[in-house]
Amino acid sequence: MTNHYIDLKNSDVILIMGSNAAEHHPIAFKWILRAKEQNGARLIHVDPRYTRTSARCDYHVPLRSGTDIAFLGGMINYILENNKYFKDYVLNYTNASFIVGKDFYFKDGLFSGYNPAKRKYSKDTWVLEKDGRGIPKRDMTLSNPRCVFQMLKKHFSRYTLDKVSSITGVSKEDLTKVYAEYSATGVKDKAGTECYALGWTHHTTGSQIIRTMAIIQLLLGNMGIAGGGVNALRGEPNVQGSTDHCILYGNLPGYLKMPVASLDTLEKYLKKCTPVSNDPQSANYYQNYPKFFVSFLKSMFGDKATKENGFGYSWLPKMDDGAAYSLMHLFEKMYEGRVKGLFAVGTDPAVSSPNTAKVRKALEKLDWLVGENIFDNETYCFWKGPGVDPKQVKTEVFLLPASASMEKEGSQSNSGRWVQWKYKAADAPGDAIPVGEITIKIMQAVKELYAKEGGVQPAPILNLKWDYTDAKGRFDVLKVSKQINGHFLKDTVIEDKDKKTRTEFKKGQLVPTFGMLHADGSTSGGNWIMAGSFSATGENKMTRRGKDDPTGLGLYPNWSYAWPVNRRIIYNRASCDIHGKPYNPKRKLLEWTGDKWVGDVPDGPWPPMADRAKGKYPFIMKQDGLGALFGPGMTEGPFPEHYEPLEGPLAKNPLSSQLINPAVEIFKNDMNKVASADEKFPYVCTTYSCTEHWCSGALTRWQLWLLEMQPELYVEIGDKLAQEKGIRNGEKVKVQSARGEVECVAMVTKRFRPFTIEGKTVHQVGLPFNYGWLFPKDGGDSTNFLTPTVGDANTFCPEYKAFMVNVKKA
Amino acid sequence: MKAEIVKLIDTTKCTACRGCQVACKQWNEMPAMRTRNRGSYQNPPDLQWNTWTLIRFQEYVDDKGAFKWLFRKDGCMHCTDAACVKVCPSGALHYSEYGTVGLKSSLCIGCKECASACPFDVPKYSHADDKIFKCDLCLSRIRTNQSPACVKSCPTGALTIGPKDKMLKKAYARAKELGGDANVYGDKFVGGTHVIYVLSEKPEVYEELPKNPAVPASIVLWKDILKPFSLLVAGGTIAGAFLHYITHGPKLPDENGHDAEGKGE
Amino acid sequence: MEITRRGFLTMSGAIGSGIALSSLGINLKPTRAYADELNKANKIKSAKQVSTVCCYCSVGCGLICSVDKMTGKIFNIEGDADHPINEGSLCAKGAGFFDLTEANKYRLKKVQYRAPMSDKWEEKDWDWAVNRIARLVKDTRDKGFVMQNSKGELVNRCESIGHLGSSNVDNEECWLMSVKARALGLVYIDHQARV
Amino acid sequence: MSRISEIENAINDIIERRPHSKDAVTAFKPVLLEKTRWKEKLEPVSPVTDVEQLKKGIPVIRQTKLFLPGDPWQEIILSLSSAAGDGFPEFRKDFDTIKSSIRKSPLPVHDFLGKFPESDEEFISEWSRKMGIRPDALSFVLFTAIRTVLEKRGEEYRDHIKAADWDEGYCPVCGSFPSLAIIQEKTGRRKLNCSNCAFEWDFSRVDCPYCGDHAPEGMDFFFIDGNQQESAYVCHKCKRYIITLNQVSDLTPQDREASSISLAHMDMIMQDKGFAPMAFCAWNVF
Repeated sequence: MTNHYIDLKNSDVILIMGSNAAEHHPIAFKWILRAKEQNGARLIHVDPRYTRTSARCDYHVPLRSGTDIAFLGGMINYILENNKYFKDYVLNYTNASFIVGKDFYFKDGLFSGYNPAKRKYSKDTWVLEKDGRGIPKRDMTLSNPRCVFQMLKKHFSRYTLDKVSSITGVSKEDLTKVYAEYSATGVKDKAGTECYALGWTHHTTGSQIIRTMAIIQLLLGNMGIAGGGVNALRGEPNVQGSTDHCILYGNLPGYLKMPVASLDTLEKYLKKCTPVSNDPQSANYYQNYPKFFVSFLKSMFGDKATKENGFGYSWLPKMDDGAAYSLMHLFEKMYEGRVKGLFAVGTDPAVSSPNTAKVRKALEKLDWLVGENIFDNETYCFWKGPGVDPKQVKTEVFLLPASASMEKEGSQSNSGRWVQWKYKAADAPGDAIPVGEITIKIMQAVKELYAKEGGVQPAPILNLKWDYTDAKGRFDVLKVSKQINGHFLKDTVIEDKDKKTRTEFKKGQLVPTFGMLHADGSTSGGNWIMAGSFSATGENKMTRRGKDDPTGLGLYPNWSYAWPVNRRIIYNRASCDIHGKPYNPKRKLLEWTGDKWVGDVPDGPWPPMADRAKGKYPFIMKQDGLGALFGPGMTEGPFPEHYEPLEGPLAKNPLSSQLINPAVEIFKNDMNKVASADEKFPYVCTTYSCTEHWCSGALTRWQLWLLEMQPELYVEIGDKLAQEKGIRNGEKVKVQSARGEVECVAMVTKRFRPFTIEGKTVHQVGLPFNYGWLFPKDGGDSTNFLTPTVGDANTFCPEYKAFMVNVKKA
Repeated sequence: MKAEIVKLIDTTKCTACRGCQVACKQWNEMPAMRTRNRGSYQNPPDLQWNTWTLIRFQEYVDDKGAFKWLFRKDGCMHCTDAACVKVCPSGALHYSEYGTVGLKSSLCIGCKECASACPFDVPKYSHADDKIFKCDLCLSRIRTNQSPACVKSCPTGALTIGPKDKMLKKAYARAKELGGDANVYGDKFVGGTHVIYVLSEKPEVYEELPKNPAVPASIVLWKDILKPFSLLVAGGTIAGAFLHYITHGPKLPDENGHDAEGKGE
Repeated sequence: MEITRRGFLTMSGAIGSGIALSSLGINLKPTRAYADELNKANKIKSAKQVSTVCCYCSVGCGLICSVDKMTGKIFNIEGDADHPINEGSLCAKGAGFFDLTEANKYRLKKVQYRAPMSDKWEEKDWDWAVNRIARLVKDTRDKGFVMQNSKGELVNRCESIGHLGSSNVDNEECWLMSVKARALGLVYIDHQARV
Repeated sequence: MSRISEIENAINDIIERRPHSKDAVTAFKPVLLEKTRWKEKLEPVSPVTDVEQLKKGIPVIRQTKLFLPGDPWQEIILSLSSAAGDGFPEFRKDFDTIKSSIRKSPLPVHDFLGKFPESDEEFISEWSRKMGIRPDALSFVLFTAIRTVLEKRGEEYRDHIKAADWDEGYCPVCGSFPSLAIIQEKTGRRKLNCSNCAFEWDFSRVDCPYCGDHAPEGMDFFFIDGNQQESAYVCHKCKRYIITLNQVSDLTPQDREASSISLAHMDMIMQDKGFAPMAFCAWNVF
């Protein structure tokens, strides 16, 4: 999240879209309700289905799954047409005034540079015009037709109320009501925020939905202020931490880019990854990229990483340029029999991955599978699943018992970036040990095998620093935590010319902030954003329990540690005008007192941007320091555009002739069937979780009091559709998609209502995805038998939220 | 007699997270049963011997056509004038010192009288134990100055408990603040209940919630009129016999033939 | 008994320091008897408080576990009142957090192994399992290792092993898995953040 | 139901639940009830404090005069003496003597307060000699009178202190240490109850009120199996304990002092284990 959970209380309007906060983030919803109690905040819930969140919000607006960009695009159009945007903020803090390169264009759903064969864009026309000194040209009057502001206005002028209503199924009155109420926060003293979750990420256009909201927040001046920002209410306890440490194919810990094959030397890699900005007022903080990357290599290979061998750069695996290795790609390759071994740690892909039938077929082709978890689940028992003959499955399966979270010490990051330390309350039952301990044991054994027998390319394995055990040979969590924070590898003196300070650090001492990491190999840093979680004297800031809150905004600066450098709200310099005076004195997040910032930890020490000599723009991580209305970083275009889901009810996209997201990868094999606008599968379907269960249910289905309240799989069907099909409430039904079928109980409800889409009535149904065949016995199997293998163009996050099904009596 | 305790259920703050259902079973160590999905979030479907509190889900469209999803926490209302206590022959159901209705399971003989008498259909019979069970407002917890398990677990403040007058004042203030059809339910019948609701809709809208519950007429007739009258009569008989003894000495057996049948009560 | 005073203390203990109940003629024998009875019946339990964080959604609510120091077992888990996010309250799943401890009989306790073509689990010990896994990892990596890609660029990739999980483990464990996977040359690395 | 009968109910309830403390609680009952009556009679006074000083940990008593010229010490001591007489028959004679002698010449309470704490024993021994009674009796009545007035004054400062987020282990009103902690059952929040003026303030569950030690894993505690409410939290650094009513709600009105007296057995158990109380009171000195 750009902000954090408690900050929700500071909002005046909270749009909950793509989330069901009351059911899945009840304590976050408590802060949302507190905003209503304390400052009369308006709570708006936009969701295909009426849920408990809708019951407690001011009003609920149903929309068809997969049309979020159309809905939000209409709001951008409304904001620009009615001049609701925050002029001072947009002019100074976004790239609205930049001039788009002359070769860039958008026509009939496609941006310039599209290669239909490869379904990829080449981005060389998505550039901004620069002056002689290499600094982007700017038209501060925002009148030049080629300036980003006017291009944005032209692009979204197509999202008229009629068009958006016809795509989303939302009445024009409801659209205007939401647009008017939310855009009212485009003023100095009002804050609007948005809460989203999987409702937005589970789409082929997921990243662009979130970007559309980011554009809205920039236009209304809601980014970087208390009670503003775009807040992801994420589902897993340490999804933030696991994303920060990047157990993800595309990144190394600290969101460093994974090297690709064409960058065969460290110099080439660093040159490609280190952005350059000639604008003196752009902090362009990623110019320090080499410090972070080299420090990471030193933390991985220790003293084996030397200047001569490029700090071990060659040992790292390289991805093929443009290739992707996400979960869906893994199961494609596994299904083709090219993956022999799998580690499945604390996860249940046999229920939670899309297209379950293909996933379970793929698992059968493994030679071995190592599972580490606290309960058994469908993945580890795939060999005795429904329709599987164990005698035909050759896979060796290991199920290693792991400690649960209260049975081990360590840190966990909530999605407000608070890294909190947990203590060990009790020993795990039986032989269970922490996953960290299992990882150390297995890698240690592999290292010993390679040391004894040699093997293919043993260097990275042998040179890996792996001494994270205590005297008794057990996993030492503090050693790892400090390695993540980073150390000085030799006596170092740090001088600060402005503050005229000179501090000395001894070899082996902890690095107090990532500003002090070096690119010459004299420092190690397992994850640069976590540098500073320990003080130079070794105090573990993650254990802090300070209750003071001087700003009164609920920042709690001395409670645990928030990366980066304990900053609680990101881009908080944007909460002040260019002279550093807070836009909203009533909610003062930050203020420039002439020589320093007071309040939250500022986004960098530099003075406000009005100081032409030393001042910096607020968005310090961006190359040009300003919020990106024009965002060339995205795969499918610098401006968001509505495309229909891979499998939708319409044969033609009402806005352009591009039916689906042109940059989405299509997986072709016999089990990846798709049936769009097909009368065999006439109803839009979405999936979600329920309050009593959590994610795949692999933890909660084993708890009988929770199971008693939600015992088995059900499908929620609108009462109009149920009448049409003669389905009675509580009756067993079959839900079928082009890929598979599930049997479940019909829940006839008024909370799903038919939509009128392009003049046609379209029904929508929905199922939870928390059930699996292993337990309870007849509680229903994975809903993902229905879902397609397709993912977001940027992140490959699967499209669980919109596909087509049929429903019939069992 | 201590200060009367009242539990307030503010249905307008409830998000049906059902933490109270789990907390009740955890504290009273009641086993979970294997349930089916009958087409509703509401599960188990009704109060039962091992389910003393239950969130009822109800989809409702008001007269102006607005859709609402109503959640109501069902369970014993702890009436001041309790039909179940009136009919309970063994004293298992009794008034506690806080005015609530306590239940001593050991004394229960499983006669199920209370189950048919209760205007709210709360007491539930268990075949295995041959006893009835119902919420006793965690009498054991209240006596050690703890709030009931459900109140402790409620994350949204929908459930609160305290002295009767304070909670009534709070309920009426909340109803006024909500406006519209919001009303307070429970203090107007059966002598006032020790569990009161703040409802967003009129009472008759809610399923399984009687419009004006009362102790069944038959019980009133039997328990409040006939029984005292019969005691009076019995008293009179004994007084008469005693008077006779004093004035006429002991009654000789053959004085009048119909002694053998004895008097019906 | 010496009273150490600290900082701004101006008033010593209440109701007169140095006055004992017994000196006021109060019979303390029943209290003493009760105390001794509790000791004899081993009713005095010693326990510790341990603060932890909930393992369900990402709000990061604080919890306090009360642990019996004799048996080492957790006997109560409640919301952490000092935690600024949840202020002591918990949602339905958080309140049921106790059911994830070893009080839940379905918790995995033993290393289990399924041999090829077998239809049941067998119990094994850690050493056997770790060595067997290490053997499989090495053989699979060596057999399927890709030094150069089709264009002849050095890639050091092991495409025949995948790594899934997890966002339900601690940061330190995530970093170890991330670094281990890269040292082995794995590229198929993902977890729940993707889904 | 009046405040007095509520408190009486609470005290009777405690005697019923903890029969082993019957003698001690019954002895104090008249004094506790008399104190409650006085707290209703004494007229409130408007609080005068500086939030900044409170934030720095300076208690109210160091900022302003808590005792006022108009305080009716004479009447308070007279009524407390007779109440004490009812409670402690062995000392009835002494308490009656106090009543008769101060009727002749009132006790100069203000001098006593001025000399406190340096020469409190001197004042007590001098005046108990003059009255020919045991010093314990005079000390008991005098401190109970002071506590009565302090308890009343403390109630006015409640909101002021809440605003200052007081996070010290000693009392924000009178600077004494707590003799009882209450862990609220709903939120798990810990409140400390002052041994000297019964003021209650929020305090972290993890730190030690006495020595401020921030044990990362929180304070250990002892409890009675089957009756987890009766517990005592201990600090291994300063070897102090604080009796704690664990997991209680304020459902029915309570008298904290009566509860403390009724938990004297916990004091005995903890002192046997080598811990010392954070504050010395009549009922925890054996």
